[in-house]
Amino acid sequence: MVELVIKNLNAGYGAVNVLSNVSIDVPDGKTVALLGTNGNGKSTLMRCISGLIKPTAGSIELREEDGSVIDLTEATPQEIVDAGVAQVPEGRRLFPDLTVEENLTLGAYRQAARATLSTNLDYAFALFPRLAERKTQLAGSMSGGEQQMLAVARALMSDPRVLLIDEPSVGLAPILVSQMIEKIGELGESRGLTILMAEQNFNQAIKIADKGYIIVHGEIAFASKDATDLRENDMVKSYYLGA
Amino acid sequence: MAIFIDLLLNALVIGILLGGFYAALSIGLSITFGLLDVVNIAHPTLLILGAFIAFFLNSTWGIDPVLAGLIATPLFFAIGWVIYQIYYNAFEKSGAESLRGLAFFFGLLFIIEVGLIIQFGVDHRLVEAWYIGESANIVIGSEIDVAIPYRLLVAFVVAVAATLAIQVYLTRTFFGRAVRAVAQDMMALRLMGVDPIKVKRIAFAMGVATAGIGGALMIIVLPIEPSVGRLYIGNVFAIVVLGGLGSISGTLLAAIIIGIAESIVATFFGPSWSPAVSFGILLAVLALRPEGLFGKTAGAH
Amino acid sequence: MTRILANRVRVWLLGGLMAAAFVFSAPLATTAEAQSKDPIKVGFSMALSGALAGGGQQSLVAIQLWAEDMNKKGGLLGRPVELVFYDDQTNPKNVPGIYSKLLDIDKVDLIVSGYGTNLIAPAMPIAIEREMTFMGLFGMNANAKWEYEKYFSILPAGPDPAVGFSEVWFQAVQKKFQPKTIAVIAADAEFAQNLKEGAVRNAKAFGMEIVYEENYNPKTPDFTPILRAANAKKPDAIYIASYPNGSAGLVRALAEVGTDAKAVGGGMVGLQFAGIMAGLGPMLNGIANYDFFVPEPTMNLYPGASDLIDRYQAKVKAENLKVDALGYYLVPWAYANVDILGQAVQAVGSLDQDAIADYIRDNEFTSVVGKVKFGKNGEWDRPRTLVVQYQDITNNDLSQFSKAGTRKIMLPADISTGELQPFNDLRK
Amino acid sequence: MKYLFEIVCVLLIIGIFVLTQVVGNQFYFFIGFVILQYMVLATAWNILGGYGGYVNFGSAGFLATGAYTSVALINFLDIGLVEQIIAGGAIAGLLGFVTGYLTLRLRGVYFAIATLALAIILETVVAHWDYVGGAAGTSILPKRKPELFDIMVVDRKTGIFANYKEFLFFLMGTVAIISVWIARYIENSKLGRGLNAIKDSEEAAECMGVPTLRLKLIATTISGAMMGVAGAPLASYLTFIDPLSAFNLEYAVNAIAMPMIGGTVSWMGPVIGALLLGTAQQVSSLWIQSELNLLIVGVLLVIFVIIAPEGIVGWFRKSRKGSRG
Repeated sequence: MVELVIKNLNAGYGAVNVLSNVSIDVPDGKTVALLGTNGNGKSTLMRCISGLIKPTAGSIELREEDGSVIDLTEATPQEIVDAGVAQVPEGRRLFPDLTVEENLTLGAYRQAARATLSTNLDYAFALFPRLAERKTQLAGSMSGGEQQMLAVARALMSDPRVLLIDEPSVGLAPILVSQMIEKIGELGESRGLTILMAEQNFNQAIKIADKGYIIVHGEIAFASKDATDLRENDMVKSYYLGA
Repeated sequence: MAIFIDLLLNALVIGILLGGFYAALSIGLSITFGLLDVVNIAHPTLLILGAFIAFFLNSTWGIDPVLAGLIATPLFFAIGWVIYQIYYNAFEKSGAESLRGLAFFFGLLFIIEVGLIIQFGVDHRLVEAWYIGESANIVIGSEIDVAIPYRLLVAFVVAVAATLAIQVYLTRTFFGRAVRAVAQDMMALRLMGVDPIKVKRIAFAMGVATAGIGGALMIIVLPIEPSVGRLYIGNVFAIVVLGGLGSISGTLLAAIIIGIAESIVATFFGPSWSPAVSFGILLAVLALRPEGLFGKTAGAH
Repeated sequence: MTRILANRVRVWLLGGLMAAAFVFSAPLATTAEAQSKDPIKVGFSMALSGALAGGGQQSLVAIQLWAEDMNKKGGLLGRPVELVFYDDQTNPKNVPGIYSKLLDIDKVDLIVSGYGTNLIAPAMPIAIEREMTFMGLFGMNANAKWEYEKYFSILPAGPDPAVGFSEVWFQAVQKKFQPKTIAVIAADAEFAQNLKEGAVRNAKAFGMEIVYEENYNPKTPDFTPILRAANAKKPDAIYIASYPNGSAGLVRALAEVGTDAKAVGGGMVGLQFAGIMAGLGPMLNGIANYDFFVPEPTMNLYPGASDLIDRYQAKVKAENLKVDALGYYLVPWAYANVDILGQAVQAVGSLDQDAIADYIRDNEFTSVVGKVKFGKNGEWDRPRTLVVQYQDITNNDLSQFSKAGTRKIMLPADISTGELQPFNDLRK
Repeated sequence: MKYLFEIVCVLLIIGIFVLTQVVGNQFYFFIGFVILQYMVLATAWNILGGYGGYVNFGSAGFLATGAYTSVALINFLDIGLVEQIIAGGAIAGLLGFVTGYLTLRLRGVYFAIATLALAIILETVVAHWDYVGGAAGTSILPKRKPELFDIMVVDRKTGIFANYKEFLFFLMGTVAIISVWIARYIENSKLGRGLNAIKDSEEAAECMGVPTLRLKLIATTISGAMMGVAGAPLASYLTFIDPLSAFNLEYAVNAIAMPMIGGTVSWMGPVIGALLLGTAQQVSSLWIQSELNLLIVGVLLVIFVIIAPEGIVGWFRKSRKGSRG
C-alpha cells in the first residue's frame, strides 16, 4: 500500500542543526522503531514528517503500491494529514478542556475522515473500552494511561495509512507501558498500518518492531536489517544497556 | 410587604433582562478573549461603532435597529478578519505573548473613537423603534405590577438567542470544536490537519461580528456617544472572566448574575453602590475560584 | 547583508515616523486672515472629545461666530481677533498645560475657560498667578475657595449657584402643586452633585420632606429599578439631577414604569440637546426641567440671541459640522462668555487685566443672554434659570423643537408662556 | 566605575533643580510634570508587569489612592507636598501589599481583572466619601507659603522656588529619578531575577527554590507605593480633584502602553516609552487644535507596537545584534 521513505534529511531550529543526513525506510504495513534517548532528535524527525518544521535538506516521500510517489518534503501539515499520515505527538497534546468524544471528533476534522467518523469512533472505543466509559469526561481530568489511549485513538480518527507515534511510554507506569505497546502492535496488525514509533524504552519497543533504527546526536547510528537483527544485535544491546 | 414583593419581583425581572443585555455586550469578547486569548480591549468601542451604524441606518431609512445590527454583521465580520490578520502578523506570528497586543488594541480603540467623532460628531444619539419606551405589565393582585420594558426584553431575547446559537455552533460543528481547541493546543490542532490560524481568524471575526448586533442593542437600551465604549471595558471583561474563560454559557450566566445584583442593589441599597457590588462579586469569586464560576481547569490560561 | 538592509529600513521607518509627527505637530494656522495689525489672541481649552465634547464642540462654534462678528466690525481695539484653542479631551489633567502654553508660548492676550467646573478649576491657579481676567463657562462654584477677584462666571444661577440653579423649579412646583414629599435622584458626578446639594437645601426651605435620596453611577445602563425604588416612597415630586445618559435613561424609565409624582425633572442635563430631544420625542411630555434658552416668543428679552442661533444653525448646516444641530443649550452662553470680555476690553480701551476686571465687576452688560451683572465671587448677582415644561410633542421630528410651544416657559413669570401641568396629564 | 549610574542620577537631580531656576517659561514645567508623572507610573507598572509578568490593570486605582491620601491629609492636617508624597506612597504601598495578598493565587488575566475590579471598587468608595469631596470633587488650594525644615520653599522673592509649578516639577523629577534608580536596582538584584523566573514559569521558579509568594508581595508593594507617589501631587497640580479625573482610564492605558512601547525587559523601556508617548500626547494635543490629536496618539501606538513588538529597547538590541551578525 504505502511506504514512508526518508532520505538524507537535515533539519533544526534556527541556526541549530539537529538532524543530519537521516535516512529511514518504513515499509508498508510494518512497525519501525526509532530508538534513542532524550534529546537525540527523535521528536524533531517526527515533527519534520508531520510538516511542523521544514527540513533544510533531504526528502520525505510516500511511495504508493502502484509506484507513484507523494513528496511530503515541502507539504503543509494539512496536506500531510490529507495524504494519510497522522501523528501521536510527544506528551499527548490533548485538548484538556474538551471531552474525550470531542477530542476524538477533532481527530476526524479533515473532510475525507468525516465520512467514516462513526465507524472509526466505534473502532477506537472497541480498541480502548476505557475511552467509551469516559466519553463525556474532560480529557484533562483523566489519568496518564487514559490520556495516552486517547491520543492514539485521536490520531486514528483521521483514517491514516501511516501512523507516527512519539514516545508512547513516557510518564506511564511500567505495567501500562507494556499494555500500550501491545495495543500498538495489535493496532498495526489489525489495520495494516505503517507505523513509525519513536521510543526511548528499547526493551518494550523491540517487542513489536519489525525493524529499528538507533538515532544518536541526530544521526542514524544503527539500522537493523530485520526484527531478529533488532532484538539480537549486540550493538542495540550495548545502546540500551548503556542508556 | 406587598410593596416589598413588588419591588423584589421587579428587581429580579429587570436584573435578568439587564443580564441579557450585558451578555450581548460580552459574548463577542467571550470568543475573542475567552476562547482565543486575544486581549481585545477595543471590543466595547467596536460595539459603539455597531451602535452608530444602527443609528445611521435607523435615522436615514428608518430600519429597525435590531435588523440594522444584523445587516451590519457581515461588515463586522470583515473588520474582525482584518484586525486579526494585522494582529497575527505583528504579534502571534513571532510567538509574542497575548498581552503584547494590549497596546495595539488601545491604539485601535482611539482610532475608532476619533473616526466616529469625525463621522458622526460627539452628540448623544438614540434610535427609534416601537418597542422603545413601552413595557408589558403583568399585574398580580392589586399591588403587584411587574413591568417588562420591551427595549430590555428585545436585548435579552437577542442575547439569549445569540448565546445559544454560538454555543450550539461551538459544540456541534467540526469548526466550532476546532475553535474551542485552538487556544488549548495549536500544534496538536495542526496535527489533525487543521490550520489553526485560519480557525483563529474566522473565530475572531465571528467574535467581532457580534459587535454589530451588540452595538444595535446598546443604542436601543441607552444613548450613545463615541466615548461611551470606554466605560464598559471593565464590565465586559469582568463578565467574561466571572463566567469562566472559554465558557459561552458561563458568560450569559455571569452577565445575569451581575444584572440581578445591580438591579437588587439599585432597588434596595442605593444605585451608586452597584459597580462596587458587581466588581466585589468578581473579586470574591476570583479569590475563591480563580477559574471563574463556570471555568473548567484552573490556571489553564 | 539583507539583515543590514532590514535594519536600514527599520531606522528609516522610525525616522519617517518622527518626521511625520513633527510635520503634524507644526502649529496649524488659525483663522488668520491677512491683516496688517497684530491680532488680539483669545485663548481657551475646550472639550472637543470625551464625555463633555457635545457641549464643547457647540461652544467652540459659538466662540468662532463671535470672532467672525468682531472681525467684521473691525476687531477689538481696532485689531483683528484670533482664537487659539486646544482640545482638553474632557480631561482636567490636560488643562494646566494648555493654559500655560496659551500664555507662555502662544502669548495670548485674553483667556476664557473651557466648558464645565472640573475643566475650569485646573486653570484657576494659572489665571491667578498671571493675574489674568478669567471668564468661566458653566462652572459651578468654581471660585468659591479661591475667591479670585478677576474671575467671572457665565451661569445664570445667582450668587449661590447650587441653590440658585434649582430655586425657580421649586418655586414653580410649590406654587402649583404644594408637594409635601419629594424624591431626589442624582448622578455621581461633579455638576449633578452640586445641583443635588442645592435641591436638597431648596426642598428643606420649601418645607418638603425628602423621602428618597440616592445617587446613581454615571454608567448605569437602565434606570427602571431606581425609578421604582423612588416610586415606592410615593413622592409628590421627583427632582432629578442627571447627565445626558441618565437623563435619557430616566425619561425612558418614566415612559416604561410611570410615576404618580406630579412634577418630575429639574436638573436634567442633556434634554436640551438636539440628538436627545429628537431621540426621546413624545416621551419628554410632562417633564419640567431647567433650561437657559428656548425658542419661545418671550425670549426676545435676550437681544440678538435668536439671530445668533439662526446663524449657528445655518453655519452647522452649511459647513456640515457634526455638532448639536440646534445649539440652544450653550451657544448664547459661550458667545456671551467672550462677548462680555470683549465689551469690557473695548470699554477700557486696553488689555490691562486689572482695568478689564474692574470694569466687568462694576458694570451691567447686555449680551445675547440679556442683562448681566456680576456679584460675589464673580457669580451672577441674581439667578435667571428658566423652568420649562415639555408639552405637545407628537413625534421624533427635530424641527418641532426649533418652533415655539414644545418647551413652554413656566418661570420666570414675566416671560412665562405656559402653565405647569401635572406630569401624568401630559402623558398620552 | 561602580557608582556611575548613581552619580548620573544625582547630577540629573541637580540639573532639574538648575532648570527650575534658569528656565523662565512655565510651560515646560507643566508638560514636564505630566511626562515625569507618567515615567514614575510606567516604571512602577513595569516592576510587576515587565519583570514579573503580572499585568496591573488598575494602575489608576493606586495612583488615585496616592492622590486622595493627599487630599484627606490636606483637609485634616494641612500638610505640605513632601509629606503628601511620603504618605501617598505609604498608603498606596499598603494597598499594593493587600492587593498582592488577596490575589496571590491569581495569574495572568485573572490578576489583571482583579486589579481592575479593585480600582473600580475604590472609585465607588471615594465617590461616597464626602470628606474628600465625594463624587462632586473638591478644590485644593496650594499652601500659601510652604516651608520645609524652616526653609521657605515657594515664594516669589524669598523662596527656593519662585512658584509652585517649579516646586512640583522638581519634586516629580526627583521622584522619577529615584523610581528609575529603584527599578534598575531591582532589575539587577535577586528580586529582579526571581521575578523574571516567575515570569518565565512560576512552577519552575518554585521548584528552583524561588520564594515566589514573598517576591510577588514585595513587588506589588513597591509597585503600588511608587504609583501612589506618582499620584500624591496630582491634587496640588490640578487644584481640583474628582473621582473621574483621579481614576481616569488614561492612567491605566499609559501605565501599560508606555512600557510596552519602550520595552518591558529593562528599566530603560518605561523611561523611553514615557518620554516618547508622553511627549507625543502632549505635542499632539497642544499643537493640533482638534480631536485629531487622539487619532495621532492611536496611530502612533499601533505603528510602534507593530514595528517594534519587543519595544524600542528590544528593537535596538535586535538591530545591534543583527548588524553584528
